[in-house]
Amino acid sequence: MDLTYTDEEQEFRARLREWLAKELPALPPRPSPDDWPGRRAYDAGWQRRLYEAGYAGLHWPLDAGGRGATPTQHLIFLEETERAGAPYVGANFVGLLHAGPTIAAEGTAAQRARWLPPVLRGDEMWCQGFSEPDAGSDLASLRTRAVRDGDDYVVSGSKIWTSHAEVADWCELLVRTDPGAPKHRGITWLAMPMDAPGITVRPLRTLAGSAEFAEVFLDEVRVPVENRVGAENDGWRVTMVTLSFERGTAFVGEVVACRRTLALLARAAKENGRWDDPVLRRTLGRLHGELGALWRLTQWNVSESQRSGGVPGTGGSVFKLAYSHARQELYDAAAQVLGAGSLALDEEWVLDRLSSLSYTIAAGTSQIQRNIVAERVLGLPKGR
Amino acid sequence: MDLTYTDEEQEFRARLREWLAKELPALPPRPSPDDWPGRRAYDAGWQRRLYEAGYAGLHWPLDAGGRGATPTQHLIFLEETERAGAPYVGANFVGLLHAGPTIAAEGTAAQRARWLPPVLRGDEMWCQGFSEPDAGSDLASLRTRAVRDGDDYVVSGSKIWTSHAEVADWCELLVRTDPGAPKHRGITWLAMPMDAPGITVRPLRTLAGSAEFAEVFLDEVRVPVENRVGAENDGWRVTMVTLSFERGTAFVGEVVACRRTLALLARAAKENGRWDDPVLRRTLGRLHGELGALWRLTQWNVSESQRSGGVPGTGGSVFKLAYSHARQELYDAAAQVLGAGSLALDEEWVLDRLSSLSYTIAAGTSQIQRNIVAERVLGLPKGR
Amino acid sequence: MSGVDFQPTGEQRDLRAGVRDLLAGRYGREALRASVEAGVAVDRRLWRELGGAGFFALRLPEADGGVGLGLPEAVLVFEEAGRALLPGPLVATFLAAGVVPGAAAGTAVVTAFDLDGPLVAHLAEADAVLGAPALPEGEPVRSVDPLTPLHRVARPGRAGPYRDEGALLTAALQLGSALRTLELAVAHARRREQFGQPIGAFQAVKHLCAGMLVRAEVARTAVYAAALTGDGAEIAAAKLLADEAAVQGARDCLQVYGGMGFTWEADVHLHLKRAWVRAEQWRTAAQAEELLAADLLGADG
Amino acid sequence: MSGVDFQPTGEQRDLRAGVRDLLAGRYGREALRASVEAGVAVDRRLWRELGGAGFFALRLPEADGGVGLGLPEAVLVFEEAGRALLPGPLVATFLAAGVVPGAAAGTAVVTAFDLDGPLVAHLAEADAVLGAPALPEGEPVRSVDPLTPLHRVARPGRAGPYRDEGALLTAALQLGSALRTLELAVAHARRREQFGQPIGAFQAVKHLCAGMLVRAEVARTAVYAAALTGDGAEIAAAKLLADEAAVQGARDCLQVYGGMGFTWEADVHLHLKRAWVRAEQWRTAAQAEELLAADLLGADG
Repeated sequence: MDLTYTDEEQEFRARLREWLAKELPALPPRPSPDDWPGRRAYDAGWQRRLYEAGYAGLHWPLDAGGRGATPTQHLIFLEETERAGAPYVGANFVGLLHAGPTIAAEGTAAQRARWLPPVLRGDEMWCQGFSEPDAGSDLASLRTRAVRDGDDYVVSGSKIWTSHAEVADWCELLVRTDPGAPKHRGITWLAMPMDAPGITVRPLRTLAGSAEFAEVFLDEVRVPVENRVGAENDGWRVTMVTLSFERGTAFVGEVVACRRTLALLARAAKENGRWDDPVLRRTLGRLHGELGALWRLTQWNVSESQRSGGVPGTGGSVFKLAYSHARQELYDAAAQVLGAGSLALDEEWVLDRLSSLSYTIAAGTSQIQRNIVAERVLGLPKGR
Repeated sequence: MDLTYTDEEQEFRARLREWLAKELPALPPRPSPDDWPGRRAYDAGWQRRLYEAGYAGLHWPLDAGGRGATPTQHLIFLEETERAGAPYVGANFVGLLHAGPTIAAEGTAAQRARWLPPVLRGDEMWCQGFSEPDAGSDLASLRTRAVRDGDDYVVSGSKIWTSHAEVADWCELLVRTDPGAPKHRGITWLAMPMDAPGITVRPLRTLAGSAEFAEVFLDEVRVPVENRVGAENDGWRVTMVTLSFERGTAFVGEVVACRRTLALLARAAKENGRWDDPVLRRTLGRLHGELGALWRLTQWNVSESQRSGGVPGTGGSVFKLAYSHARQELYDAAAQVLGAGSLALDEEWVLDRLSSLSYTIAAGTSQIQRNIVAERVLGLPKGR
Repeated sequence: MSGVDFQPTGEQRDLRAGVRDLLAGRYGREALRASVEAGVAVDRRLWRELGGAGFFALRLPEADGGVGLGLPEAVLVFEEAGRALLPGPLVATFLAAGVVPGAAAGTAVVTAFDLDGPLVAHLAEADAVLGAPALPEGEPVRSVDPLTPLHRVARPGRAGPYRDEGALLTAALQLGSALRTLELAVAHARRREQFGQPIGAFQAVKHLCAGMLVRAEVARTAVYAAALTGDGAEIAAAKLLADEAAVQGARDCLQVYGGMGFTWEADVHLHLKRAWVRAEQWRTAAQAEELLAADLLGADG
Repeated sequence: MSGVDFQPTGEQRDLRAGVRDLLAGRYGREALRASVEAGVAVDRRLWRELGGAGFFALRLPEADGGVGLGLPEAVLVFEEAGRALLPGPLVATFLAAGVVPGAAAGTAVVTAFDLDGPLVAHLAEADAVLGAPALPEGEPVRSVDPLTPLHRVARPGRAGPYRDEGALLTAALQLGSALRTLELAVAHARRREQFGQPIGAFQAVKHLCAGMLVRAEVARTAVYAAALTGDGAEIAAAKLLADEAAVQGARDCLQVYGGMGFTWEADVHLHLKRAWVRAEQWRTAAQAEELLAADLLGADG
C-alpha cells in the first residue's frame, strides 16, 4: 500500500500545473448556461487547446490516437484541472468518455479513422441516445425500433435525458433490431448523424429550471448500416464493454470540487457566525471526514483498475452509493450554513443543491445500485 | 376532535389514582428477575388485588367476566398504573391480553367458564406457543404437528420465544393439523396444560444476558380435543380475531415509561454537564417532540378503535414502526448522556438499551410492518 | 360516544372536504401550473374568493363577520391548502384577520417577517406586513420556489406574538404537502412498470412509501393535538415533525418518480421547494428542538 | 507497476492471511465462546503466543527484536483481530512494545486510560497502564461487553501522546468487526428461508447488506489511508467511519438475523457490544468531528 506518486507522475503533475497556469487566464469568458452554440464553441476551444498541448484523449489507447496514460495519470489530470478551475469536459463528454472509447474498442479501422480524430480535436461533438421515457432503470427494455431497409436502418422512437443534443453532430444510439429476442439480445449500437431528417430535439426543463437535457424524437430516421458499431443485436455487449474504460476515474473531478465547496462552506460559516453552532460545525467536520475518505476510495478504485488492467471492479457501485449520499448531505449542510438564505437562488450553492437531487437517481438509482452490490458483490440471490 | 376527558372518565381516573396510592405501598418487595416462582407469585398477587378492586379484565366484555370498559378507560388505566410505578402485567400477559380474549371470543360456554375466571383472579397463568425456530416472520409456516388419536391430539414439535413458560399453567398453542392444506388453512388453536408429559422447557438466554424467554420442546404431548378453541384447521382465523381486542392500547404503558425515562435523562444530562452540548440537548428535545407525538398517536388510535367498535385499524403497524425506532433512539441518546458510562451495566438504561434492540424485530420486524403498511394501507401490489 | 375523541367530527370532515372541493375546482393542477409559468403567486381574485368563503375569517367570532371556528378547524383547512400547493402568504393573512383591515375578507394581502434574516416573502404582492407599521422597501431576490417571491430588506422586523400560531398553521400546510406527495408517489408506483412489474411491487419502493406514511401520520397527530391544546411545546413538535414529513416526503417522492421527478413538469419539485421555504418560516428545526429541550427540562422540574 | 498503488502488496496480503489463519486456529469460534462463558478476556498463554508471533512487536526495528514493519501492516493485523473478536487490551499492549518491558514479547499485558471518565478496561488483568507510573486501584463494574471487564478508578490518567495511534488501531479493529458482521449477515441471508425463499432474495434484506458493505468499504479506505499518511485528521476520519461501520453493521446484522440475533448464542451481540466499547476508546465521534472541523477550517486558511 502506497499513496506516494512516482517521480514521473510528479513531473507530469508539475508540467500540467504549469501549462494550466499559463493557459487558463487566456481563455475567453464562459458563455451563459442557455447559450448552447456559445457553450459548444467554448468547449470545442478548450478541447482544441488540450489537443495541441498533448492532453487530448489522455486515457485513450495509443492506437486510437490517445496518449495511453495510466489510470493514475488520468486521475492526476482530472484532479489538477478541477483544482485549477479549468473548463469541464462539457459538450465533449460523450465523445471523449463514452462513444469514443466504444468506437476505439469495437469499431472497424475505417470507423476509428472517421470518428475518433474529430473528437480529440474538438471538431465533432457527440450525444447519447440510450434512455427512453419507459426504459429508465430498466434500460434494456428500450423500444426505439430500427428496421433494415437496403443499406440503412430506419429508426423510430424517442430518447430522453440527452445532454447537448441541440449542438451535437452525432448520437450514439441504442435501438431494438430484434423485437423477438430476449431484451438484452436484440439491441444494436448506431452512430446517428444529428442532421438527419426526422430528428426533433425538444429541450427538457429540469427542476433546477434549466434545460440541461433534451428529449429526442425519431421519426423514420435513416442511419447507414456502415454506422453500426459491432454486430447487429450485439449492442448491449458493445455498450457494456465501454464501461471498462472508466477505470475508477469517473468522479475524480467531482470529489475534488465537493471538497473545495466544503472548505468554502466552512469559511462562510465562520464569517456568518454559524460556525459557533456545534451541530453545524460537527456536521461539517463529519463531511470533511467522509469526503476525504471518498477521495481515498477514488484512489483505491483507480489503483485496483490499474492492477486488473482496466477491467472495472464493482467498486463503482459502492462508490456511487456513498458519493451520491455524501453530495446530497453536503448541500443540505450548505442550506444549514445559509439558513433562510438557502431560499435565494443568488447563492450558487442553492442551484447546486437542486442539481444534487439527481445523484441518487441518474445513471442507476441508489436502489438499483444496492441490488447490484448485493447480488454481484455479496452473492445474494435474485428474488423470485 | 377533542382531547378532553369526560367527567365520568376523570372520575374513573381519580378513583384509580386514589386506589393506587393506597395499594402500592402495601406491595411486597419485587422478586429478582431470575426468581421465576417468586415473579409468578408477585404477579399473581397483584392480579388478585386488581380483581378484588374491580379492575381485572377491565377491557374484557361483561359476559366474559370483564368490566366492559371503553378503550379510553383502558388507556387511562394503563397510563395511570404506569405513572404510579405499579407492577407490570408480567406473567398474566398472555392470559389477560391474548389467550383470554381468544377464549372469550371463540370459546364454548364451558371453555369460558373453565379458563377465564382463573385468569382474572390471577390463579392461572398462560404462555404462548406460536413462534418456531423456522417460522419467525413467516409465522404461518409453523410445523409443529398435531395428530388426532381418539379424544386427544398428539403434538410434536418445538416452540420458541415463549415467555413465562417455566411457571405457566397453560399454553395457547398453534399446531398444524392438515399438512396438505395451504399454510394458513391447516392450523388449529389448542390450550395445552403445561404439566402434560412430553413437554421440555429450556430457558433461552438473550443478548441482555437474561433468560426472559424459553424454548418449548413437545414430544408426543397429548392434548384433549375438548381443549381446542374454534374448529379444527381454523386456528389462524381464531388467532387473528383476537387482535381486535387490542384496540390501540398495546403500547400505552411503554410510551408513558419512555417519556418518564426521557425526563430522567434530561435531568441526568443537566447534572453531569452534557446538557450544555447542543448536539445532545437538541437530540433530547427532538425525542421529547417525537414521544409526545407518539402519545398523541396512541390516543388517536384508541379513539379510532372506539369509533369503529373495536375493529383494529392499520394504525398499529404505523405506530409500531415509529415507536420501535423512537425507543431505540431514546436509548442511543441515553448512551450519549452517559458517555463512556454507557459501557457499565450498573446503569439501568444500559440493560434497557439492550432490550430495545428487539423492538424492530419482535412481533413483526420493521421490514414486515413496512410491507403491511405498503400493501394494506397504501394498496401497493405484492411482488411477483 | 364517551371518551377522548381525537378523530375529526362529522362537521370537521365536511369542512375539510368542502375546502378540498373548493380548491380542486378553483386551484387545480392546471391553475397551479399556470401560476408557475406566469410567476404570479397571489391571484387577487382568488384571494377575495377565499375571503368570501371564510378562509381567512375562520376564527373570527360570527358577530364580527367571521365563521366562529377554532384552531382545530383552521389546521384542517390549512392542511388542504398545503395539499393543493396554494401559494401566497396564507398564514400571515389568516393571522391578520381582525387586525389588518381587509385581511378577513381577502381584500388585503398580508405577509410577515416570518423568516430569520433579511428575506421577506411576497413583499411586492402584499398590502401590509403583520405587526409592522408600514411596508418596508426591499430588493427582489430570485427565489428557489417559483411561487414564493422573495425580497431582501434592510431592517426586517419580528414575527413576535404570532410565532406560535404561525408555526402551527405552517405545520398544517406541511402536513397537507406530505400527504399529497405520498399520494403522488403511491399513484406513480402503481402505474410505472419496470422489469416487468409495477415498481410499487418492489420492496425498496414499498418501504420508501411506508416511511412517508409513518412520518405523515405522526406529524398529523402532532399537528391536530397542538391545535387542540395550543401548547407551545406541542406546536414546536408539530412544526418539527411536519417540516420533516414534508421535506423528506417530497424527496422520497422524487426518488420514487426517478428521472420523471427531476423534470420541471412533475409537481414534486414544487412541493419540495415550498417545503424548504416553510421549514424556514416561523420556527426552524433548531429553534423547535431547543424549545422542546427547555420544555423537557422544565416539565421535569 | 507505475503510480499510486493503494492496494495491499503481496507481502501485506500474505501477512493478513497469516494472521487470519493463526487466529482461526488459535481463537476460533469455540475458543471465543469458551472465553465468554468463562468470563476470561486475557488468556496469558495466547497473549504470549501472539507475542511470539510478532503481533505486538510488529513495528519495533528488527535490531530490537521486532518485525520492522509499519502502521499499514499493523492495521491489516488489527483488522484480523477485530474480525476474530480477539479480546484484551491489544492496542495498548501494542503501543507499549519497546516502552513497557515484556509488552513486545506478550509476557506483559498493558492497558490504557483510553476511555473518557473513570472507567478503565482490563485493569485487573493488566501488568501496567500505558504511560502511568503504577497500576491504580479500582472497583470492578459490570461491563456491557462480557469480554471487556471494567473498573472504576478514582483518578484516571490520560491517553496523551498515544491517542492518534490508539485511535487508528482501534479503527482497524472496528473495520474487521464490520467486515465480519457483514459476512455473518450475508451467510444468514443466503441460508435462512422465509416465505418460500432465502431472505437474502428480499430487497429489504439485500439493501441492508449493501449498506453494510458501503460503510465498511469506505471505512476500509479511510483506515488504510490514515495508516499510510499518519495524518491526525485522517485518523479521526478513520475512527469516526470505522466506529459507525462496526456499530451500525452489528445492528443491521442483528436485524437480518431477526430473533436469532437477539440470542446470547449468536455472536452478533458480542460484535455490537465490543463495537460500543471501542467507539468510546481513544477518540469519540464528537471528538473526531470537532478535530475534523478544526482541520477543515485550518486547511482552508
